[in-house]
Amino acid sequence: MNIELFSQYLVAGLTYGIIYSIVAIGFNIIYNTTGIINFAQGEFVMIGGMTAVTLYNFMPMPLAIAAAVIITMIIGALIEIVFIRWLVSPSVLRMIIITIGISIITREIALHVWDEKVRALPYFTGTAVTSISIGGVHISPQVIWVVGICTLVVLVLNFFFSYTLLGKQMRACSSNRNAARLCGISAKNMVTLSFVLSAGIGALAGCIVSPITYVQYDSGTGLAIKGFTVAVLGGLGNSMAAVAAGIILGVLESFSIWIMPTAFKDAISISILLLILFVRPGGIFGNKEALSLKEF
Amino acid sequence: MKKTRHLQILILIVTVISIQLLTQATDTSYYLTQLTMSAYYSLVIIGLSLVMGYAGQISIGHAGFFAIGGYMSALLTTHNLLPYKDSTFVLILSKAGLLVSRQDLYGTDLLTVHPWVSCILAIVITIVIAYVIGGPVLKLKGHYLAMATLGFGIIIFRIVLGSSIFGEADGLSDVPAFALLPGIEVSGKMPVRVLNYYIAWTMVVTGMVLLSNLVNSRIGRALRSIHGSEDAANAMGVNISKYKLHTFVLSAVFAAVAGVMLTHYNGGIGPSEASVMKSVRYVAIVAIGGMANLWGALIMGVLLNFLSLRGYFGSMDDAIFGGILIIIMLFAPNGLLRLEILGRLKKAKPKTGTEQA
Amino acid sequence: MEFLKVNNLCRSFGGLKAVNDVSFTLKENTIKAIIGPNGAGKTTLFNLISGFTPLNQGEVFFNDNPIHGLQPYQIAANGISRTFQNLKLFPGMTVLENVMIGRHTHSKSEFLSGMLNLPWTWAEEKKIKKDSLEIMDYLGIADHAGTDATSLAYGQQRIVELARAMACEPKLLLLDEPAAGLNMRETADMAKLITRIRDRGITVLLVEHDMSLVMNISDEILVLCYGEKIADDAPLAVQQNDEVIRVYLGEDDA
Amino acid sequence: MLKIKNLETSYGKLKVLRRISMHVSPGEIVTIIGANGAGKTTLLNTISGLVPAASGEIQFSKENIFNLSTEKIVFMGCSLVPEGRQVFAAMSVKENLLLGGYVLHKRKQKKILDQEMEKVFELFPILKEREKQFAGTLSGGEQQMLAIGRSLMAKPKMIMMDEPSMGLAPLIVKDIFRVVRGLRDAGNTVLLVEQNAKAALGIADRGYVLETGRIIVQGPSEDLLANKDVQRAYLGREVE
Repeated sequence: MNIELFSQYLVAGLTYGIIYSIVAIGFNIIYNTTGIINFAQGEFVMIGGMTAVTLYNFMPMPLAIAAAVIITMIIGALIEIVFIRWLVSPSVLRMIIITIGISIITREIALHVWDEKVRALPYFTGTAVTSISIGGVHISPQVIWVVGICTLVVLVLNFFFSYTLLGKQMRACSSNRNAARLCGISAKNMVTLSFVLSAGIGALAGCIVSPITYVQYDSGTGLAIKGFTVAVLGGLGNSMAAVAAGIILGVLESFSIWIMPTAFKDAISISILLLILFVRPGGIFGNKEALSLKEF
Repeated sequence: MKKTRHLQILILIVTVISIQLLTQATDTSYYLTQLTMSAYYSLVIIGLSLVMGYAGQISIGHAGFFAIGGYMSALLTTHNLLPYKDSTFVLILSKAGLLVSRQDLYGTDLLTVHPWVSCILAIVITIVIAYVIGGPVLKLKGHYLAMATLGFGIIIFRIVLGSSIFGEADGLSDVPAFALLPGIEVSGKMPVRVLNYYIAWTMVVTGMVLLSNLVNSRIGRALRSIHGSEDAANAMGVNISKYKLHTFVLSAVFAAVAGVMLTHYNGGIGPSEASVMKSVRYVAIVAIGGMANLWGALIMGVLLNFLSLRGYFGSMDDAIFGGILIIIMLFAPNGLLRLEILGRLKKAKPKTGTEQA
Repeated sequence: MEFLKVNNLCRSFGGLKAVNDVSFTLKENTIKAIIGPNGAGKTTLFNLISGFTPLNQGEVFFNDNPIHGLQPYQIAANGISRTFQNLKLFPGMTVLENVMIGRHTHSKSEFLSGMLNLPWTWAEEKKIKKDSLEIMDYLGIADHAGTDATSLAYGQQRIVELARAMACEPKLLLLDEPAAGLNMRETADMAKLITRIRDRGITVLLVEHDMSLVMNISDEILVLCYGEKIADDAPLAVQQNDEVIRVYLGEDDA
Repeated sequence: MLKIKNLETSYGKLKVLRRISMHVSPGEIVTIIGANGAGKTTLLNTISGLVPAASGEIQFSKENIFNLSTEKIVFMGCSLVPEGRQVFAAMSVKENLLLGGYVLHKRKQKKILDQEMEKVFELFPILKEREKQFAGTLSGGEQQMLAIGRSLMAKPKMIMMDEPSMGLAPLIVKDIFRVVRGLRDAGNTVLLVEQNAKAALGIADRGYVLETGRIIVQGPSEDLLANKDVQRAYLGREVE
């Protein structure tokens, strides 16, 4: 085995894995406050990426990314307010179907707005061929951007949930919605906020990853499935574990190319998902006792 | 109860015949092509209605079963076995009369599996896969079940899209006609259009008879009880996991049969038949029809597929299905064609509907 | 031979021992009540016997056959039927259909025969209907046959659930708080009903809060507290048991 | 303080509360007793807005709170300690209390918030000891204290408690009831729902007996304790 090739695969796996983790964290935020799996989570990533690419034509990149994130957050809020907020204790089946519907509509609108073309932001620094050599391994600077920004996002989120009152309110809502309401916390606003947050995180992921993976109107679904796999792998609702699970999945997927044709890369990660669901639905880091208390 | 069931089937048969006569009279028999295709899609939908509405389980992977049926049949009836004609296996098959010789479009000689054999094989394979997948999948609930079935669908999609044996993005074509009986063949050729319309609808009528019998039987009652409360059903001696699994397999067979027939009718199959969007579309139609409502599913299945196939939705095809899904789930989660709603209208006595899973 | 024999049942949730080393026996054709404060593990004990909660340790024998580790539907097929504390009727089904589900273990039609609507299934369906109506008649709810079960009054729903459980023709009937939510008259009626059921040759094991009901009808009473058995005796003896008074009935300072 | 007139609540077609009328005056402990499923929890949930009411009137300190949102009702000073405690299990004791004081935080009364926290710790010293521990790791009794403490943090005008003795050991139950009595002695108003009728009537000023959604008996605690029907049905005592 060639050490350099090995490292390249490892880095590629790491990059994708971190992106999957970010999508998974988006899933977890909404799941924690509402108990809903938002099947349209991948669409936030797509909208973020696409909007940023379009805005980049009119403004400098940092501004374009910031604007794209804010626009996606607004879209997230709108989706929650229009489709979710006013439903009184909807069944899980109903919520699944509604979010699937939202994902389809979003994709179709994106198709009409942006057509089928594949787009990408330019590399944040350097070009596609620039590379930094670290210990003999050539790494694209974009990878460093991805890793850096994602780490920052995770840290900021962690701080937000642990130390701010708003974050605590959200955690209270996810722990026990009625008890939170009895403390005077508006559960409905927390739900909207969770959509806004996860839309923003998804959009940011879409922006920073687009130079490497490109975005297209339908790139959301694939990412959503991977993100969900990671979320389940780490134990639904557990964002810290999602990071570890994401890296595991990314690396596995990356090395699977050695034994399988690239076309089956997706099939690999989905098989992992199915396997995990069958064998250990609480996730590899999840605890069985806690899962048995959850209603599915 | 039994009488209404017979009446419903009778009305269906009369409608099928009158539509054919009507198209003949108005010289619009080109509609029959889409009506035939819609009929096959409806088979998938009524099967799925059994799973979703009666057993209360969601499946966002039913296009996978349709594709397994269609692709297996297409593969076996188009894969040329001539190069292996001297191998013992092929010799045995050929001795047993399971193979047929024919020529393809370019006049090359082909030795392929007989459509009947391929059809049966396709269904057997579907049953095996449905059992293997259904066993663990149906232990899951809610989001996990939805994601697992979705994952299954995507795996099938990726496999047919990524394997050269299944023609990758082009799919498989040049699938021969399927002679059910001498003189009765499933094919999209013009001269047999009317015949095929009746073949397809005979299958739908048969499917409806079987399923409406089933839902009105002891099993149907048990399925509804599972939907109502798994615990209570279990306590009454209903083996819930077995019933869920059997229902799942049965609906997979309906999907596979539809896949086989439609592939022979169209002369080919492409990966889009296995796509997630197709599965979602089936779910949408079942939801619109009102979940536990076979007739609603059938009517909506034929109507929406027909409109879609005729191109009425244009480039908005998928968007329209997505939109319908949301609107139905937001405002009428029990479907548009619920008999209770009609009954309620008759009584003109407004009641608040209660949420049902 | 023991009718029902429960040996050293244990079950914990997290660190909490919900049922801790509980053993008891039940004689055929008697009524036995399980009482205890909230959270004493009464319902957990029920769920262990009926197979809804897997047990950590212990054995359950029914007519000398081990039934621990079986699935609830298998236990039902063995002749043990149960009701639930928070009514679990099948919504959207009529009272008759609810009761007909109870006949499930006594009928055979399967997928194939159901789809083909074979003639013998007609006779079976007729028989299921007739048997169900008979039980409903016995319990006095035959008039409601065509009503949506969940639209009945609470007390009526309890009886429908009872009828459904009776339709299984159980040898042992487990009743989880049959009088919960019933007013005094309904509770008295329920007590009469339970005695009648016992007189039909069905053994009854019940969990109940309502002391008046328990004291009047049971032959034996098992008292649980924090998952442990603290008494298992005839009603009068239990009432005078010091420990029971201390932890459950309360000091009688009147 | 609280005045209810002809309150009705239903779940779907099932009527859970029927024409309930009752009141609570400032500074008293009022208890509602009744069997499982009689509608006690529904009554408290309806008052606090968790369950929508069908019809009737609810007034809290002279203001109409009928079908107001839970959050608003809490802000008006009507707190509920829910059944089964329902603490935020994955958060520390201190965080639980902090969230309980969200009302004060929102009113920018940071100082009062700190004072209240001190008062709660005074009332339940054990909570001070466990300040940093996750609420989920506390024992049942400690969780109940935390739940009560969390409600007190909002400085409510009236505190409602739903079965605070549920699932607790007899000794702890005594402790809890002592605290409830202490609250009243400190000038608080308490509406207490209990299945442990004897203990509840022991500390309450007045009581209501709820049966299948109706109030069937009401009056001063001593009267209820002496009432033969109540004795037979809820005090587990045979009356000759």
